Amino acid sequence: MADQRPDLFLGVFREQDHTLEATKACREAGFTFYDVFAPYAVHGLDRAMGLPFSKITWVTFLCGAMGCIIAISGMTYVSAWDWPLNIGGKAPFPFPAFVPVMFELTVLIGGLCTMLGLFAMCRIFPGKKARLFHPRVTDDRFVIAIEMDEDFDESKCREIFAQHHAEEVKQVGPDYEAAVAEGGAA
Amino acid sequence: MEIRTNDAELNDMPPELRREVELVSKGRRDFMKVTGMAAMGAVIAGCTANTREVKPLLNKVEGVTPGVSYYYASTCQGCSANCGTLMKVRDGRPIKLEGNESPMGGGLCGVGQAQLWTLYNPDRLHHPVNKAGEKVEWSALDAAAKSAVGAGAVLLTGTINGACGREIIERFKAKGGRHVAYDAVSCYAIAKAHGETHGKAVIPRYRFNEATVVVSFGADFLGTWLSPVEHARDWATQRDLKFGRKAMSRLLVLEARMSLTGANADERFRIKDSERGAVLLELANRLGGDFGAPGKHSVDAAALDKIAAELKAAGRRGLVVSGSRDTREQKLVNFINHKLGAYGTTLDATTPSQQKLGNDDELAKLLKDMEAGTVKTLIVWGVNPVYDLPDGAKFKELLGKVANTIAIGPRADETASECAWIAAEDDPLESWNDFEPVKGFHSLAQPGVRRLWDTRNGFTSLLKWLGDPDGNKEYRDVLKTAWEAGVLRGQAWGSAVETGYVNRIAGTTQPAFRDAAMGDVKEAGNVADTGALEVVVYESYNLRDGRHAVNGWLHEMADPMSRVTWTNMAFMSPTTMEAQGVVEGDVVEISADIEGRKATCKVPVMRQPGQAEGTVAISTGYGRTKAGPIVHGRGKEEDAVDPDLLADGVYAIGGNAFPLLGGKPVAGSLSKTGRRIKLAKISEHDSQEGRPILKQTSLEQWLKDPTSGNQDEIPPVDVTLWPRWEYKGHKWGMTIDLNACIGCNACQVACSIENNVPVVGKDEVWYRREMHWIRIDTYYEDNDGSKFDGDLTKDANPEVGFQPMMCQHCENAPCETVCPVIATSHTDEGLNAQAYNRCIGTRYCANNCPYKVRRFNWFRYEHHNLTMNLVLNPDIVVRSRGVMEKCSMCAQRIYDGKRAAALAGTDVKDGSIQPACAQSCPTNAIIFGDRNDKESKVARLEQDPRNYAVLAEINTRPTVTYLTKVRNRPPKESELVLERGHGHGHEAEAH
Amino acid sequence: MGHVYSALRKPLVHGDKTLHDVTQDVCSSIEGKPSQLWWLGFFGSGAVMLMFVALVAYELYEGIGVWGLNKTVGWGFDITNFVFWVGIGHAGTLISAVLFLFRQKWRTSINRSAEAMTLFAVVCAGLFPLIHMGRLWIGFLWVAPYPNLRGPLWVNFRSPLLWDVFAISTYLTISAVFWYIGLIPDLATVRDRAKHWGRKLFYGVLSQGWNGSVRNWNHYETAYMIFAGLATPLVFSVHTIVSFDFATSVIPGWHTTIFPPYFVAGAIFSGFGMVLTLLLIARKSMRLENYITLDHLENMGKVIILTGSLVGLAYGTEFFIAWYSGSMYEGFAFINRATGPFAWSYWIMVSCNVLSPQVLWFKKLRRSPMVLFIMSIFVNIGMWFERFVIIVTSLHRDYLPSSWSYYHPTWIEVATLIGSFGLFFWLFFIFVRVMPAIAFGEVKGVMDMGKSHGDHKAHGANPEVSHG
Amino acid sequence: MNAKLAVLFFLLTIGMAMPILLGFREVADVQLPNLHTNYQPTQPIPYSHRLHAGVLNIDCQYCHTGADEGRHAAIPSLDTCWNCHKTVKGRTASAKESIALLEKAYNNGMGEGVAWKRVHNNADFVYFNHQTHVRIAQFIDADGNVTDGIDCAQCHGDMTKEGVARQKEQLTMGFCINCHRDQNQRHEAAKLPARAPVNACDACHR
Repeated sequence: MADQRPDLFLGVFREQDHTLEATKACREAGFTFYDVFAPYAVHGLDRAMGLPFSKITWVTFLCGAMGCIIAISGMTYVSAWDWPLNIGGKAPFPFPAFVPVMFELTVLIGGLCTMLGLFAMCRIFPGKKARLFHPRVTDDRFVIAIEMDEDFDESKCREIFAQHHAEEVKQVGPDYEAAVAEGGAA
Repeated sequence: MEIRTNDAELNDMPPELRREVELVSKGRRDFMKVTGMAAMGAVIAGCTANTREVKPLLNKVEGVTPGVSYYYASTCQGCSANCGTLMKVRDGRPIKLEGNESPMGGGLCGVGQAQLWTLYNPDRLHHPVNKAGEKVEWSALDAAAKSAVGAGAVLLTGTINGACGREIIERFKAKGGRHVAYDAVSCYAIAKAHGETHGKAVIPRYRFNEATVVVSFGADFLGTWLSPVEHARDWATQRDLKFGRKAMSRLLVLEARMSLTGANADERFRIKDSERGAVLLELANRLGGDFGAPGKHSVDAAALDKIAAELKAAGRRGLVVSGSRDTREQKLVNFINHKLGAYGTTLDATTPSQQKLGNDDELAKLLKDMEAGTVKTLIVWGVNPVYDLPDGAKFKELLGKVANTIAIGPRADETASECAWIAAEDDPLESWNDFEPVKGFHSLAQPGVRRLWDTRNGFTSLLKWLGDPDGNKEYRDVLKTAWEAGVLRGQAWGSAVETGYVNRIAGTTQPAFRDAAMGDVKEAGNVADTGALEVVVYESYNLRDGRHAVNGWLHEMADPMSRVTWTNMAFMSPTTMEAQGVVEGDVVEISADIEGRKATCKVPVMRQPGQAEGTVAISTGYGRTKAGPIVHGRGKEEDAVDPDLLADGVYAIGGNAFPLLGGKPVAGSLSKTGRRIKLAKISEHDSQEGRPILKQTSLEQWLKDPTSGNQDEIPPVDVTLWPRWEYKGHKWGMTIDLNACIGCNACQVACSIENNVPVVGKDEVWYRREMHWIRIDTYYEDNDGSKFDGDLTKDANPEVGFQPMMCQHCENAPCETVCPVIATSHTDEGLNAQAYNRCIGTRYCANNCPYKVRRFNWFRYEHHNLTMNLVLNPDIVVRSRGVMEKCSMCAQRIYDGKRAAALAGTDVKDGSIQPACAQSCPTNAIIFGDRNDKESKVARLEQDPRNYAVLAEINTRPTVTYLTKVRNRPPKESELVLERGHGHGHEAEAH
Repeated sequence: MGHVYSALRKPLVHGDKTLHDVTQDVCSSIEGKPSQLWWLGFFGSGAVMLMFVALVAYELYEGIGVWGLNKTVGWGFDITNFVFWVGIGHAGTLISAVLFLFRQKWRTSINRSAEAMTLFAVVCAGLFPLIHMGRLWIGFLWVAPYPNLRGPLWVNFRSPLLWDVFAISTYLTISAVFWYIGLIPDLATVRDRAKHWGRKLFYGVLSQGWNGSVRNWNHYETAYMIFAGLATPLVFSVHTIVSFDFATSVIPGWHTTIFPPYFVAGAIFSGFGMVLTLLLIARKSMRLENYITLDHLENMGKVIILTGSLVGLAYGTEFFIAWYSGSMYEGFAFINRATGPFAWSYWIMVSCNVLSPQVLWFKKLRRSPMVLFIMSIFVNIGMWFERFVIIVTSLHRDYLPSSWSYYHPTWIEVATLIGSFGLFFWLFFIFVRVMPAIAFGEVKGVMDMGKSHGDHKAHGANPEVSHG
Repeated sequence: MNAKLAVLFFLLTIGMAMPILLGFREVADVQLPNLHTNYQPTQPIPYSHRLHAGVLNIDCQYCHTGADEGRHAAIPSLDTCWNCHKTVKGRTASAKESIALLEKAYNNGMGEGVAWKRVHNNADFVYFNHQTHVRIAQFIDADGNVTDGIDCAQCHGDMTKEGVARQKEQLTMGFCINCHRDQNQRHEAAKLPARAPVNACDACHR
């Protein structure tokens, strides 16, 4: 697989505004983004990259609904079906009493699944080795990584990067798994 | 060693008691072997979890099935009343005492039921001992006693009234011995007065069921006087307004302290004991006597006129009783009763009470003889004179002058421990005996269990010492022979044992009244004032004369008036307390100079609304020093008494009031010790704050409008989100007639014993953690029936109401809804069931109970004593620590009743199932039944306009309901004659 | 996409900080050797925590009877502490989630520690219902609806206590998740700065290979907003359900429809009080004045006076309704609160919760850290007593006067309460050593706020902006 | 590679959680004595139910007399055994040995007795009455046949096929309550009064 992947062309930036502008410029130039890296959530950067809205909302919605259904069906089974006991003279199916637990289970299952969904969508998990394109990308550096595919134009790219105050511009080989620094000290 | 509990985690605990049934079935006389085997099984089982051993008997006992309870009739020996009892015997051990219906009554008071504790309390003598407390052989003791008994020997006992018992006493006398009987709380004055006025020194039998007007001068006949259970039942028949009855009797009480009888009075006057003679004299004057001018007293003339008029109107259905120890006062009482024509109806001197046969004059003579050194041998049996004589200290001294002293008794009490020998006596529940509480009424006592230890029947001991051949027989055989000769008159012995009594009551003409005897009564009406503080000593409701000081159940049975447990108190009215400068809990020393003798008693102060000003009332029974570890006021043995208190001479359980007992009203003085102790109260608040909890009305109002007192300001609205549950089969319910409840606490003790409710000790009660499933709420009310504002200094003579309160088994139970684990839910038969083993102890249910009837096991309460554990009911689990418990309406009895009906192939009959509280109630105030059975009493009472549910407005829909209390408040002049037609008494009898 | 903020806004971060400075400032507290003060705090609170453990062990061994509860007052310090800690636990999520949804950017410097506080407070809170059970060893199992050998016997979903079980455990879980999700990018930063292999491993595992990818940030930000959206109703629901413990009962003083909003307002009030206490300590001791500015404090002061007044209004409303209902029991319950044997606790509550926040009407006092600190302590005390008043004074005199009683707390109960503070602070001390106490990932995102635009080379201080 | 690791991790998490979830029921109930199916302790005398109840066809209640009369079925007193074994001395060596043990234990009513090991141990907090079940209850089997009294084998298994007594059923609350519910349903179907308590905790827990 690795040999089929194109090389990456990296630009390292110090300011979020420069990164944002450079990203926009790269997109206008029609380059394919491998990814952009930022130490914090820069508003608009994802849209500048042309990323769609995250689908994780669906995970939350469906799992939350599932939680609610589990709650109401489970409680109905337990209270009204399996053993309808006379508790305080109340009916075997006291719906108002079920509302709190329905809500809590909606939130609980929805929330937990959102977390798992996030990990799955981000493809992160405990023990995963972080691949950093700059040692300080989690501190104060921004990195734009452009795939050097057929749409790529190196000179144009260099120009864009330079125009937007890139601190460093470099190319990493197709086997970039080994080329990039792994998580560690700066 | 633990008893098995409902705790799943403790299942590897030894199974000896909950499972002893397979081990036990040798019948009730082979007990020792059984306990031994049980203990062995426990040791084995304790080693290997989940392996339990079952050791069957070698030979099956015919007619006894393991795990099945059998009832045996016997006689209670808890006090002098000698009520009939039924012993519930399970696998060879009695586990419950109940009242035996007989012409003498039915029901059993708390004291009587608690006798099981005394039986199983391992703190009694296990063998005969000498003065040093060392074990001796029976042979050695017998040899010593035999040489001492004979001419000149004195036998000092309490009342012995049985046919066989008296015959043996005669044999003792025949050998030259002398018998002296006395009662610690004496009624000798009544007998002596009758000796003078009627020529027969007897205490008449009082028939309260015949009386429409009762005037009591300090006789607490509903509490402790003579035969309280019988009197209470008789009296209550005249107070019944259920099922169409429209009339009720009047009770007027003139007394110093607030007694249980006073609390139930329709009209109550506060007089000091020193005024009593004067009031009696004036009343006698108004009823045809002419005994001269009385001394000063506080009852105004108009009130006395009314009393006299009421008595006159009642005529032979009137009754005056007095608890006075003054013979002249009693003669005045006799005079009044004679004038009313009451002899023959409300009191009967021809079939007299033999419940108190003590003779104080002979006791005084004995003391003189002992002082003179003429008594060589003294056998003390069944009494504790060192403790209960006013001058007990002197008696202790005099014992030293007697050469041979022998005690017969189950304990090394204050007197026995001063004697050279103690012949360990059986517990009454281990031995045969007979009684004749009323002339002609013979009652048998039989053992419920084989002797637990190496003890002996007291009569057998006596016979042996007399050298009588009967001494080598079983006392049962002696008894049988004597009964066959005198009592049975051809009736089979077996049938007598089965019923427990033989009734030969036969009245004759009443003896004539001798006016001549009234010569000296004027002095009785002119007693000198006792000054600022008159001392009233009375018999306590639980420990009585002190013999029950070993009994934890009774220590924890609250004083009905003050709701205080584990001590006696110096009761004073709030005004007197203010005058004396003391507050509740102050330990004070009450001292008095009685006929040259200095007497003191240290007790904490307690306020008592309604007590006469300038009096202090102290109960007897407390302050025992040799009654075992329980005198420390703890449920647990290992906890020592507070050393500070001991140093001060104040036992945690009060002081001995007997020294303050005088023949005449005693002038006392009070000094503070500077110490204040915490009083362990079951209830802290006296007033119901104007809330409609104990609803009441007056007879006058009720006759006009049967719903009076039971009209809600805001009637409960029946709002519900959901359809009601239907109860198709049985729907158990209970109705409590507040008119009948006298607040005696019998139900509370019955419940505790039936349901294995633990005794928690003084400190825990102080924390308000008593475990009683049923309690009697005592509420004080302003005399006009209005709201009692809680300011006790203003309400000098309040009215009192008692309300038994237990789980109300609400249909819409607030407790059930809030339990997260369904430890409590409603049964198909309308009961609120609590599954202890499911309970996780959040206490939410108890918080949410508007009636506060749920009890939490704060600790693992004491069940480590194997012998004491024999009293536990095997049909009920012992609850673990951390578990909520409460009244189950005696579910075990309900299922037993249903099973019995199913076996008989019939429906459950109304009245065939009785919870322990209802069974024990002397006045039948508690009625249990099936609300779905339209013929049942509870269902019929639902229609009674007096029927109400407590806190109905919060829509809990309790299945326990109450009937409004109706007070027969003082009638207006014109209404003196109530409905007192003929046939009234017969109607009462029919009940 | 602009972050063209008005220059009139005050900066949220003071001082002349670069992005790296922020990282450096926050990480230094967890990278260097701990200060003596930290050790003192750690061991001090640890000792109190051990006392807590010992007392709970003693209570479980002997029985609930070692507390002063009785047949009438079945809940005392235990449930008071529970509600108190749950209340404290509300501010964290509120600051994180609600302020996030309302785009209150000033939250960023305090939300991390507030969330941690939530978590630890809920841990403390959750312990009390557990240890107050008579049979804890089975109780915690039996409240769970699991298939068992008892046939069809499950649990009672009608019981507010069971709702509590679900509410508290959900709240704890979701708060922890929310907190952890927020931590991941910061943990990645710490990981990348780590030199020791152990730290690399520890933070490496926890940060799950986060590398700042914008593709991940895209999901992350959506998920974060979802969590904020879930946590906001959750935080309101939790105290509502806690209030149901009382509101659905029949006891006068408990049976009150005002409880849900009243409890939520009280929870926010007490939570902000506790956040303020902690922040003021942290601000002073960890020199975070540049991150936790006076403006932050003033904002919190405003929230406190708002919620304090809401609580005060609730006190008044309760009395009005008790009178207006015409129920003698209800009326008595409230008169008894103010004049009965426990009146002392009622008046402590009123003076701490209603009277003391009134000083915050004055801007000068609102901006004085000392005044705020003293006030926050009052609020903490007052809110503890509020729960005590609700629980104990309602129970000790309810319907039947015969059962009225006083509640004598034992020293064990008092010490258990103190011990729970030990546990709370002990956890907090561990937290500030182990986790980045300020969400610097978020702080960096708002650093531009209120700063002059244009100078991209360095974020120089703007001379026009006063530093307060 | 990474995806595989992720899957592995999630499986591990779930794998660790499952025993905890399953453990809930075990931890709570494992100590109850009533769960020991196939519990067959060695008895002091290897009494064979198969021989007595099976081959010899002696009625259960000939020995366990209490089952009909009260709460406890009860282990028979030794005179019940001796009644026959006075004369029946056994044919095989093992039988002779066992009867000799009995003789020694009984010793004409003077012996030490036999400490049998209990096989069926209900938890202590459960009240169970044999009489109700054996004498009063009506049993309807799956085919609708009505019998008065419940056959011992319903709970104790077919002892005529066992040697030394052995526990067959887990005597749990679920076992009891499910039977009660089934019976009530069958009674209702057969238009007979349904009397087995179901919604009544106090029938067994009091």
